[in-house]
Amino acid sequence: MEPIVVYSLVLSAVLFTMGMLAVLVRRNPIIMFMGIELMLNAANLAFIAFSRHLDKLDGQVIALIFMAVAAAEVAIGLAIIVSIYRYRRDVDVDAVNSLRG
Amino acid sequence: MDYIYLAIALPLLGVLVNGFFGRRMPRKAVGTIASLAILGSFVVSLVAFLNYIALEGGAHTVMLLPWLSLPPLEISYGFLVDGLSLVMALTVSLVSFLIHVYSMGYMADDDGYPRYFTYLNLFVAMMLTLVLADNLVLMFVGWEGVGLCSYLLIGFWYKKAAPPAAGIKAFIVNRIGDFAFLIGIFLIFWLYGTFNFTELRQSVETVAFAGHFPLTLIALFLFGGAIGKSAQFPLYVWLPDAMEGPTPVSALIHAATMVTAGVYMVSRMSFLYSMTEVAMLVVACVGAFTAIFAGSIALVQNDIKRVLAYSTVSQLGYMFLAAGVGAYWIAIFHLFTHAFFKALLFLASGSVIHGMRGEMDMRKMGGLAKYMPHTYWHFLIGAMSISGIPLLAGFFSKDQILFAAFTTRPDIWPNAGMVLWIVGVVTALFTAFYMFRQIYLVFLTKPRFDEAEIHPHEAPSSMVTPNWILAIGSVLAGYIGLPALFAGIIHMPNAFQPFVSGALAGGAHVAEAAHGAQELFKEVLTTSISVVVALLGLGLAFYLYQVRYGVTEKLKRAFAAPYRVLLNKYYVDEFYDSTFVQPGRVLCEQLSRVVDLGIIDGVVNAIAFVVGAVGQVLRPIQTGFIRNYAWYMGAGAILLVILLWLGLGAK
Amino acid sequence: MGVSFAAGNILSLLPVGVIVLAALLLVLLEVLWAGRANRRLAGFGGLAVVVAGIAQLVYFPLLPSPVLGGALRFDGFAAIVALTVLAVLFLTLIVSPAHMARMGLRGGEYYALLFLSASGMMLLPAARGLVSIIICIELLSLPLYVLAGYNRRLAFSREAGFKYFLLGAFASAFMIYAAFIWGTTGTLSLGVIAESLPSAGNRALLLLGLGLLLVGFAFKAALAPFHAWVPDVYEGSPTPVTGFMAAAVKVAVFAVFLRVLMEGLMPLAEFWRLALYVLAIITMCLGNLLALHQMSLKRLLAYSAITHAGYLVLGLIAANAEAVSAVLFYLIAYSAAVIGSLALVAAWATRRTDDVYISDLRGMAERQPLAALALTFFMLSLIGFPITAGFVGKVLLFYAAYKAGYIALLIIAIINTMVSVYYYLRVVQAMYFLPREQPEDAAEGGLKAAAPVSVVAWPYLTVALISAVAIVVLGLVPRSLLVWLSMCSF
Amino acid sequence: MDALIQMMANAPLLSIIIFLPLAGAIIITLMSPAKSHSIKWFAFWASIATFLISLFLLAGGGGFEKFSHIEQYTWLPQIGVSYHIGVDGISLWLVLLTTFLLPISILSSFSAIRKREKEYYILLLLMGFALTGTFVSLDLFLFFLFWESVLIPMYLLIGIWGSGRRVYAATKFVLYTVVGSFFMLLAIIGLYVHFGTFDFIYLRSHILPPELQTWLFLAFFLAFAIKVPLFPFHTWLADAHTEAPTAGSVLLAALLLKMGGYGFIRFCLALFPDASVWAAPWIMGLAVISIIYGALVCAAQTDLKRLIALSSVAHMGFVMLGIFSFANTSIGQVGATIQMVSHGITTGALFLLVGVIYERRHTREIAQFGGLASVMPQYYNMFLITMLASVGLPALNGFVGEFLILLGAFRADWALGGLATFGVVLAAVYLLTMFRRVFHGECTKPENQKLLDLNVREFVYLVPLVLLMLWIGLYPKPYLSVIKPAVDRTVRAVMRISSGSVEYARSGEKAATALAQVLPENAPGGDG
Repeated sequence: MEPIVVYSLVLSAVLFTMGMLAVLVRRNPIIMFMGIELMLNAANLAFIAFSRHLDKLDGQVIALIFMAVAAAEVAIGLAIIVSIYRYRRDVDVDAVNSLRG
Repeated sequence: MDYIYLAIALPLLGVLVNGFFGRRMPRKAVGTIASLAILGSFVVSLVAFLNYIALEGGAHTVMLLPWLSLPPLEISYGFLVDGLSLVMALTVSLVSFLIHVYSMGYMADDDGYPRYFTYLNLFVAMMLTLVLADNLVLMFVGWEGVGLCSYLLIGFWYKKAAPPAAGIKAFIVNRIGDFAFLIGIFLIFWLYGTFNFTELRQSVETVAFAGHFPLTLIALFLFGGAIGKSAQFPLYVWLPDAMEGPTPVSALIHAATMVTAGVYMVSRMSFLYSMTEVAMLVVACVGAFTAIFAGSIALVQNDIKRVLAYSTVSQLGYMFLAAGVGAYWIAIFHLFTHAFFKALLFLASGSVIHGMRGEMDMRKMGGLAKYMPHTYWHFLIGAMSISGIPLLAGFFSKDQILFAAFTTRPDIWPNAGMVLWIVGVVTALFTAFYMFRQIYLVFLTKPRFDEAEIHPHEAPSSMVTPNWILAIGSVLAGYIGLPALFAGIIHMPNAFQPFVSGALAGGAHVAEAAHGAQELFKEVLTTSISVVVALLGLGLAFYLYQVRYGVTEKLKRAFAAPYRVLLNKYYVDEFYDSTFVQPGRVLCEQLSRVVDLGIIDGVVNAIAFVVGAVGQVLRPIQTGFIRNYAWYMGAGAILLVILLWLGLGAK
Repeated sequence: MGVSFAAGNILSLLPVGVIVLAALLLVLLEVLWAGRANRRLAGFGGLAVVVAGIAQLVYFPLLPSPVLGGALRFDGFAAIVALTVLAVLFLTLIVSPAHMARMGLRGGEYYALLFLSASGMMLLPAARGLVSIIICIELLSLPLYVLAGYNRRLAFSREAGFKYFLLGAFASAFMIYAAFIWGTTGTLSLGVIAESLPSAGNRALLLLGLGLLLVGFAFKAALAPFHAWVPDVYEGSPTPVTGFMAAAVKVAVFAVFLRVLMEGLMPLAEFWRLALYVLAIITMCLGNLLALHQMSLKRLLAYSAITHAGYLVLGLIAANAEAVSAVLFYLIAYSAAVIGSLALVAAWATRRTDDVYISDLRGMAERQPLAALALTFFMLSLIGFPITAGFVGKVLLFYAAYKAGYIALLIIAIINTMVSVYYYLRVVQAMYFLPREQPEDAAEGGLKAAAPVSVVAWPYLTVALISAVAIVVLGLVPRSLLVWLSMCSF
Repeated sequence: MDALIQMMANAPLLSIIIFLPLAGAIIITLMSPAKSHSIKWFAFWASIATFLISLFLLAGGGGFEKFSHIEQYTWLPQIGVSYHIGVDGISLWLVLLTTFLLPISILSSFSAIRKREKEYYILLLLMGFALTGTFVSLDLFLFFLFWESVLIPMYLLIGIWGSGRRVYAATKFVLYTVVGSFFMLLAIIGLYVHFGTFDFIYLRSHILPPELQTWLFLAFFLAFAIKVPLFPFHTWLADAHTEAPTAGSVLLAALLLKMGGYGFIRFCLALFPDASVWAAPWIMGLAVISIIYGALVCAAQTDLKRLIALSSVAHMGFVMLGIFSFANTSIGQVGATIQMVSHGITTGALFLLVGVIYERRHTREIAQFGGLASVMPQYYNMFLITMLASVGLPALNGFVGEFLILLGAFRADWALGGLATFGVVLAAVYLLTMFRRVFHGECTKPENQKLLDLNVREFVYLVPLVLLMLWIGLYPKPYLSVIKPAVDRTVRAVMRISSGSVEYARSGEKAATALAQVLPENAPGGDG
């Protein structure tokens, strides 16, 4: 495995973990959502790294596709968050737990 | 006689008629139908008897229908006609008929008149089933059937508290005996493969398991049934209580017929008993002990019927004593004579109670001889007969029992005969004493009731007439089975023994015994002692209750402790109550409360509760917080990866 | 990679095409028929569903027909799933207008979103590569996020949409990390993966990728501990959406899950079997235990959905020929019960909560005997009582698992089934045994007795009855469906 | 008449018997709930018609050693399920008992049930449908279907028309039963996995290896033991019987419990002979505990219905004892089979009798009664006979079964047989005591003094039961001669197989080793 592939994979893992931590510890839904985006892009990075490693173009194509998916998610996600914000004027996720038990 | 089952069918018909229409018919008709049905039974038995004599000992079986047929198990409605069953059938139907007639007078004013006669007819049918059955299981049907009738009739006056309780006691104590009886039945089937008496006898005698342990076991278990039904120690306790029933019922069921079923059964199974000395000895010892035990209780009882009840227990003990020493025919003979005089005594006491408006305490009687002379004579004849006053029926039968005991020498305990005889003689003394004590207290001493208040009167003829017939029987019944000694003197051969012996085993040595001169001497000796003892008892009663009337009070004080023990019947009822009944009740309640509702249901409910509680405890994990959920997912992802890697490691 | 656009193949895209086209047209029509055009939109949608259904039946792919260069391959299995989804969609369309009207919601993009989601579900079982699978999952999920929060007026609904979206996106992020699978095997195409797995390089890395992929599936399939969103989302979503989600999503996701495991990952079976084994136990037990004390019928059904997901994993683990038809049958039976129950929930729901509590059901057997009977049948089917489809499904599923030798797991499943009897019967109990809240008033007569008798409107009742009949028919004569399923196995 | 018999012999008799009540139930659903009078009578006549038709089962003549009136239609060929029904000596009387008790329980409800009558009679008819089906199914899948179908109507009967703690009792009833039956389902699936069929006729001639038998046996055991119920699985019974409406108690005691006993003798013995023999001492032990324990617990009851309910524990203990008393004879099993029938009659009658006074006094507390004998003489007589039959008095039906069972059990194990015999004593204790407390003594309570005696309708449904008690007690031959061959066949097979003279099927493969020696005519898929 080329060093650049290894480095990219390590970076990808670090990004993924950071994204995950953002989701787990932050209370602002926008930040959480950013974390998720980070995770998605970490995966994309991994695809590209593997693309280099396997010497196949597929990985880059897949990364592109997933970027499109991520974009769709952003559109939906922001809309939902905004709609919540409209009603509540504050977007602390820990305030949203009327459904439980 | 192929129509012997009519003897059972007729009373059953009476049951149906009176049971369904009794309440809509006039009383006279009910009683008449019931009595006629029994008379029919008697006639059928009599015809069968004559037929049997004409056939010269042709014992035969009448098959009616199969009942339980599961080869190899074959049980049918089959009736065995032989000397033994005919004697029983005749005795039962005759005494029953007389008591039916008596009851028509005695129960004339009772509300439950039709019900009474329905039960009584049912009883006779069942009793005849018992004695005529050709196999053990059908016999058991009759056995339980009479028990049922006994239960129903003891509790006949169900509005009062005591009679139903006494009925239950009788039924349950009997069932304890039946439990043993059933086990005996099961053992027999798996050992011999049949319940039929004839076949059973053949296989027992040919397979010859003599002295074999299972055989002894069978005999003892069957005897367990007899102990219950015939009120022997330790299961006699129900019989005195059974006196709560109407007096004719006491006379019929609890004196003359049903309670002797055990003796009949042992005699019927004599081929089996005579194979096992141990069982025989047990039978004899239980009989002897019961005889003296019950006789001693009877000495001090004050209730007119209770004395007779204990006397019955005691006399039944005699019968088992006879059977236990191998003198089966004498046992049956005593059963036969006892049926007359004990029925007579009960009916006479019934007349007394009737005339005294239900008073049963002898301490409140006295001097009744002048008010009810017939009854006095009846009672006197019965008392003399049972006490063994010479030349009356009871004398001959009891005398032969004592003689048979005297001469028996079982291998395992050679002196048993002597011991049994001594016990028997002492019991005879007791018998004579308590019977004449009763005569004095009831009929001869000064009246101890308010003569202005109560006007004792003689019973109506419907009650007196049957009693006279029974009285005649009590005098003469003994003459058909005279002991060799007397038979020789008056040239009247013993007809009874050969007639029934065909159905019985053993007993041969008794018959032989009479031949030798030494044996004759022994017989004279024992007979004399019996006579002396009987007179002694009579004399003692005369002395205590007539000559020195009132001395008994001093005696009671002088011997306070023994007197109290006897009066309280050795505290056996109290013992049973505190040892079995009360702990049993507590056990049931504890089982129901602690085990059933507490433990078993508790475990079930606890499982349900724990599941529910876990569900409740887990609910907070569903916090509703998104970040918690995300944590679960993160942890889950790690868990998943670890689980996958575990597989890797395992490889 | 020969790209083939043979005519026969392209026709198998027709049903999905109709649905997608319908979705687009619905957007347009919503504008044209401005205002509250719920009924008309639903009617048009229904028509489209019928057309799509007929197309699916006419061009039933008895032989697998690959399209789009093998990224999709339509076969009988996919067709059955598509038909089930269409049926669920149709039933949802019957209920929706009435319910929307009662909740005071505009039709709007609601129908279009339903159709888009359905198109994702229909494509999902036909997808042949992990990429297309992920895209289909996104396609079915994204509209649902919106639909879950569609009733903006209700805080519950908003919360549901919010939660569903955040957690769903989170799960997607994991799933996309299946990159490792590609990295180690060089392919994401199901058939090819299976061939190249045995020679895959770094197994630990491969399994890491597999694990993250499974996270995504487990989330959609509601396996514990990825289940937490289910009760909240089910409870908060508009009831027809809940029904649609509970039935159709489950069908599509489990179908594709089974397919991925059996067609793509069989060489790794020993690994994921263990993992799923553990998840199945946790899921069944947790779902059941949490369901015990639920008061809200929707939430109860949500936990029941989790539990049933646990049972279905039995089929996934068994992964044998029997399991395929068993899982499909079970899904169909489950869908019928759940869509029927939720139709009745919708019927009885109050505007304030869009939900029904078990205590509201008291005395329902006398007020609404037919509906109560139908709900009883749904509950019995969910338990797995005989003469219902649920029973046949359970027998088939247990048979598959037994045959594969998972007897210990079966016993756990059986014990859980027993526990579940309790809470399903609570519903029956409330309807049949317990009197209405104020029986005294009713007995005294007077004006109070004239309390409104909630009449079940025909759309709800129709759906309930269709489902109930389906349950009984499938329970008694599942024969033809079984024939079909056995033909459509892969 | 001959022509009629001929016609019926060719008709699918069993299917008619099963589906006629169902058809009746469906027709009632179409009737207006307001017309309660016609609903009642329709239900009654539908059940009477079923009963009359079921009598034609006897007319066919011939023995019931093998299954007769067989009907087999493929149903779910994919999983080897067929609609396969038939009746033999073991099930014949249970089927007739069902069809016989159904009209009686309907008749007994006429005045007792006042609310939601329509649903009530529908459910009763459904019970008849499901019960008959259970007793004649020859396909395990079908059997399980009917077996579970019994549950729901009974659940509703208890829960809707019950008294007191009816909800608790109904829930307990279902949960208890379900615990067993789902395990049984697992075992049935297990059999299917091994043999690829649910067909009983096939399965009983292809026996699993002993170690596999044990596990499947235990699963079946649990289901049946709970239903019977065997100690310690009996606590559902008291609550369910006590709280159920009268007809529900009758059906529960008379028929539902029989499903357990029937299951043992039909399925456990035939399908798992080695395991049955292996388990026999344990089960006999539990049976004896049930007999003694049940009787003792009865003695402490203060609730009339609860007492009678718990007496079933003791009585069904006898049945279990008989079924598992393996010796070189089938006496115990024959006894158990007839005991099931006679217990159904006796206990059914007892519940009906309790229902009679419950309807008049709305209490079941024994202490609330006393002295009824003088107020209700006819009732007293009926109760007396029934109570004595329950005690096991010879010449009544209870004795026949108990005697045969004990005879068989004593052979198999004298100690347990002997202990069980003691149950005979205990039965007398609690029944007679109860009887005395209800009927004897002075009638002191004013509300008891004007109780009405039995009316014509009550007579009509009680008298047939009493006559049956006498018939079975006095002349059981017609019953036994039908039961014996079929039971014999089962028991012989068990003994042959467990003694090791027959080869076992290998697990998983379709065994070719039919038990040719034991059941020569037993080709797979066809019997008789």
